[in-house]
Amino acid sequence: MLIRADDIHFTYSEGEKVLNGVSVTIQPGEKVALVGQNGSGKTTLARHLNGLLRPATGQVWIGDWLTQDHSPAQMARRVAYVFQNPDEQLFHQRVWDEVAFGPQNLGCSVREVAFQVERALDLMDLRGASDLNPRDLGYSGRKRVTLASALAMQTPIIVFDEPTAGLDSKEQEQLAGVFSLLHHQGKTIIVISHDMDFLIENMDRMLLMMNGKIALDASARDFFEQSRILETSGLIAPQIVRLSQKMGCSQVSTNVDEFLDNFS
Amino acid sequence: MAVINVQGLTYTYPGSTSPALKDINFQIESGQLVAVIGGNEAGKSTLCLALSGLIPALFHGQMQGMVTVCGMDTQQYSPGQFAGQVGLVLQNPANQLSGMRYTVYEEVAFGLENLGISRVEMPARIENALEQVGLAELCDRSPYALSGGQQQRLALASVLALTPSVLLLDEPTAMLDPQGSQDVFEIIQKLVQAGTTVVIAEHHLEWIARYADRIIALAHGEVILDGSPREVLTSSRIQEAGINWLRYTQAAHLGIARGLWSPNTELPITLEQTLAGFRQMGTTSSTRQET
Amino acid sequence: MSLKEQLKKDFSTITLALMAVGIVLNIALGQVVSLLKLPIFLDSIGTVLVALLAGPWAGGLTGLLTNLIWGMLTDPVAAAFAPVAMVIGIAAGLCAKYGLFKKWWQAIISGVIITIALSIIAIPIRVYMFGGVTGSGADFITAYLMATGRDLFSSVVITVITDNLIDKVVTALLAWGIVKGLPKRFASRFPRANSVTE
Amino acid sequence: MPTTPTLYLPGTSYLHRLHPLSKLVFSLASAVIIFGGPGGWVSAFFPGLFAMLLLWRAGLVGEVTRTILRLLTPFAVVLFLIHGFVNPQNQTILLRLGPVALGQEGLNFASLIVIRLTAALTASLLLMVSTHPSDLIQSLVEIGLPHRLAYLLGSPLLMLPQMVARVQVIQSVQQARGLETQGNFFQRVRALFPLVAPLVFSVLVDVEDRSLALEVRGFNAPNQKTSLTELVDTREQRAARWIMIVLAGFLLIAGIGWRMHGGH
Repeated sequence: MLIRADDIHFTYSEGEKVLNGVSVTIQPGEKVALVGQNGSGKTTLARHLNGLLRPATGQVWIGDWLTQDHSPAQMARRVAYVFQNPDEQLFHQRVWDEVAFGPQNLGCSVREVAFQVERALDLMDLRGASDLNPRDLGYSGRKRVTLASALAMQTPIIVFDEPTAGLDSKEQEQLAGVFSLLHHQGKTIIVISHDMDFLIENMDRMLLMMNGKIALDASARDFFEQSRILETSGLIAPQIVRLSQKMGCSQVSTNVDEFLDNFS
Repeated sequence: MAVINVQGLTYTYPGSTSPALKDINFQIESGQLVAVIGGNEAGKSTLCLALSGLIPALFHGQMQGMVTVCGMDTQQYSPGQFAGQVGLVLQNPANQLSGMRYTVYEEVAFGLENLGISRVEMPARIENALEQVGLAELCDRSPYALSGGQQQRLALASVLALTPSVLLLDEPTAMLDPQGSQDVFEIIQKLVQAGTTVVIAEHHLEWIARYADRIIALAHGEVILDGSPREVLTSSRIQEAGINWLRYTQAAHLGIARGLWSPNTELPITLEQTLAGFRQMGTTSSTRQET
Repeated sequence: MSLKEQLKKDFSTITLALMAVGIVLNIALGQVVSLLKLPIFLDSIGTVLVALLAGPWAGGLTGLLTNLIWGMLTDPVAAAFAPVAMVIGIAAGLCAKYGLFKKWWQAIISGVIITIALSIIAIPIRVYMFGGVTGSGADFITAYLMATGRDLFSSVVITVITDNLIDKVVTALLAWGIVKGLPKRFASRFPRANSVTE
Repeated sequence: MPTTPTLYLPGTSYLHRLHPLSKLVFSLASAVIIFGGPGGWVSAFFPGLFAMLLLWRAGLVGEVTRTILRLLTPFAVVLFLIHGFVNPQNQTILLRLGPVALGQEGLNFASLIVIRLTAALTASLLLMVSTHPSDLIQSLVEIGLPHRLAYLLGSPLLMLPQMVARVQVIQSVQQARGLETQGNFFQRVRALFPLVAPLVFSVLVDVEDRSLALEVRGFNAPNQKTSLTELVDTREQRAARWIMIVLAGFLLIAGIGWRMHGGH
């Protein structure tokens, strides 16, 4: 499903301009990272995509829907949004019910709900936890429940806010696996993150937000070639990028294998 | 001299069947920066609580073994008595604000007031602590008007004002953005240079690799590795702890098979070591070709 | 034993932090209710939660202090009802202590008991200090009852009970559901939670 | 994030400079006299008038009047309507409007209540608008309020904005999961638990951290505590406080006597 934002502007009631003319088109099936310092407007932009915020001027289209014509609850059919802190959403007594909450809100049939929940639990490796109290799980377990909750909604677009925060390396690898599976299913994945090492290996396209505008929009490789703009935006380049640049490789590498190929 | 001495420490939380820490033994020398690493649920936070004396005092679990910090046995002294000796900074900056003080300056005073420091002595200690964390200019702000990174620096200052000889940090940068993390790391480096003993649970491996004197790796509540950063971070056993190697280490390791990295050179953990290792091979192989 | 020592013994630091949070919940949850436009206040859910987790005295103190703080924040009139808020906490804590918070239907009964207990304190305050009026929608009930010839006191009795009944039953049910869903590790820090979960 | 707005108005008037306890004793003594003193409205009128004069000298009367009007106007309107028209004790009819009649007795009663509340509110606002909450708490600690109670009185004020912000986040989270918060009555009732429970759970999770942070900063250190700031007290104020306490006690006893002889 195509995402299109046309020259959107947004100001919170406190008066500071947070989005200052953002236009972007995201094709179905893209893996897009939104990066930038805190306060650069990346979260605000992401929340425009599922209608939680509506632009003061400009328009956001999700497929043939204009976000301001739909309530956030309706937008949830097209865009799922995984928030950063799992403790701010879990409320059911069982993991299974928690994951079922989204599909139930969307009005899925009982059988459909059961099917989607089981599938999402399998994906996030939570099958064995389905009867547990979600709050009895550790941090990463709770985080995986929130990811499963979003996946069970079967939306064509999923936004992830800091999905790797608090996950250890193993769990991050698992998440990367889920991303590539979703990608193969043709879903659009949008990730807000500071974790450049994760992003460069798992995302196709990077959007850099600065002062409420998109300062740079490029493929992951081209993005990290622009070392000057990265410095002014306070981002730290991934290890592999710094390594390949310091080694004087002609091209930035996005992963270890590529680096070794380029180098030899 | 060992400021921290842990002997046979096993600890089980109340209501839990398996211990969170199992037979932990180590000593930490004064003035060192020791990093504790491990995957989720490995026991890092529990270890920090045990070193701060909050376990066993506040948690009614089962503790075996002995922990002494600055010569004080944690089972014999109360947290109030430890407050001037051991500082603890937690993950979430907002939860560490006392909620009782309206300015940054007064927030730092909170701990001093609790310890009964005289009113005359306070300003110098507060200003010094704020200076150390770079918040001196914001001293009249509300603690709640600060960014997450600034709040975490305030949490540090609040503890530093109590002049602890040991500072425990439980993933202090987990909730901060890169800039905020960088600021906290720089402060820690300065503190260690000034002689403070710092134990930090941290997952930012690149920083640890560069600055830690020693790394203790935990998995399932047990110490699986304890040694220099290069020993620990290049060991295949840290994968067990749920921690991947740094990309530098990975690159060098895979480079061996391709003849890009000498099997005789220790695997690297910093950018400089990696560059040096690859360049060395590059020059030796090119010289070989010439001859 | 001095008040200081007594407090220290009854209220460990974690209980204290719980009570502080309970006070804030009482005040903040009004936001949710106004968001959903529901005819309840939910301004004592923190009090009831503290009562379930830390006992009647902690609950009572949470209620009392909530209204005193409310007095500092926006409306000194709220401070006049502090004793009522205290009774809510004590009643909820006693209900839990005597096993009346184990099942959902018991929580409903507890909600009714809390309503009756608070009415005993609220009615005299409302009648004597405020002439039976609060400036809220409930005044219509009082007006109607008086128009049908009842005296002020009995009109206020009926108003207070009808006005609070739904709110306190919903509060008790929510608090019950929340304590049931607490993580084990957290519940183990508050042994009294057993009186709800077991 | 802003701190909670309280009734306190920063300033340097003589009222601001008075010791918090002096103002507290004034407020409490006034309340005792207003509700317990003899002579009905007379006991209410004079403390109220006196408080107004004190506020006027400090230049705070405008703000206080505005607050009183905001708090009492709706209340007073309802009070006069109810007691004027439907108080069963009404006998002297002043005005007849079709089926309803305005009675003298009800109006008298309503007036008494309004005078009392206005007076009590004025006296308590005198304390609130001129005293910073933390100074008030400190003054109480100095006369023996346990610091644990001081924590309970003080910390909620500063925690509140954080929690109100969290309410908004949780609303966004659950809307993004398809929860309808603006639908019909039953939909809104259904939304109650998903909005309330995560707020409570997430703040309860923080409770442990908060208590640990207090402990490591010596909250329970065995020594005597000190204080950064010093509250200025004078012998005159101390004397005035005792006089007010004695006066209030005397008038309360007089009021009880007056009531036993038929006053009300």
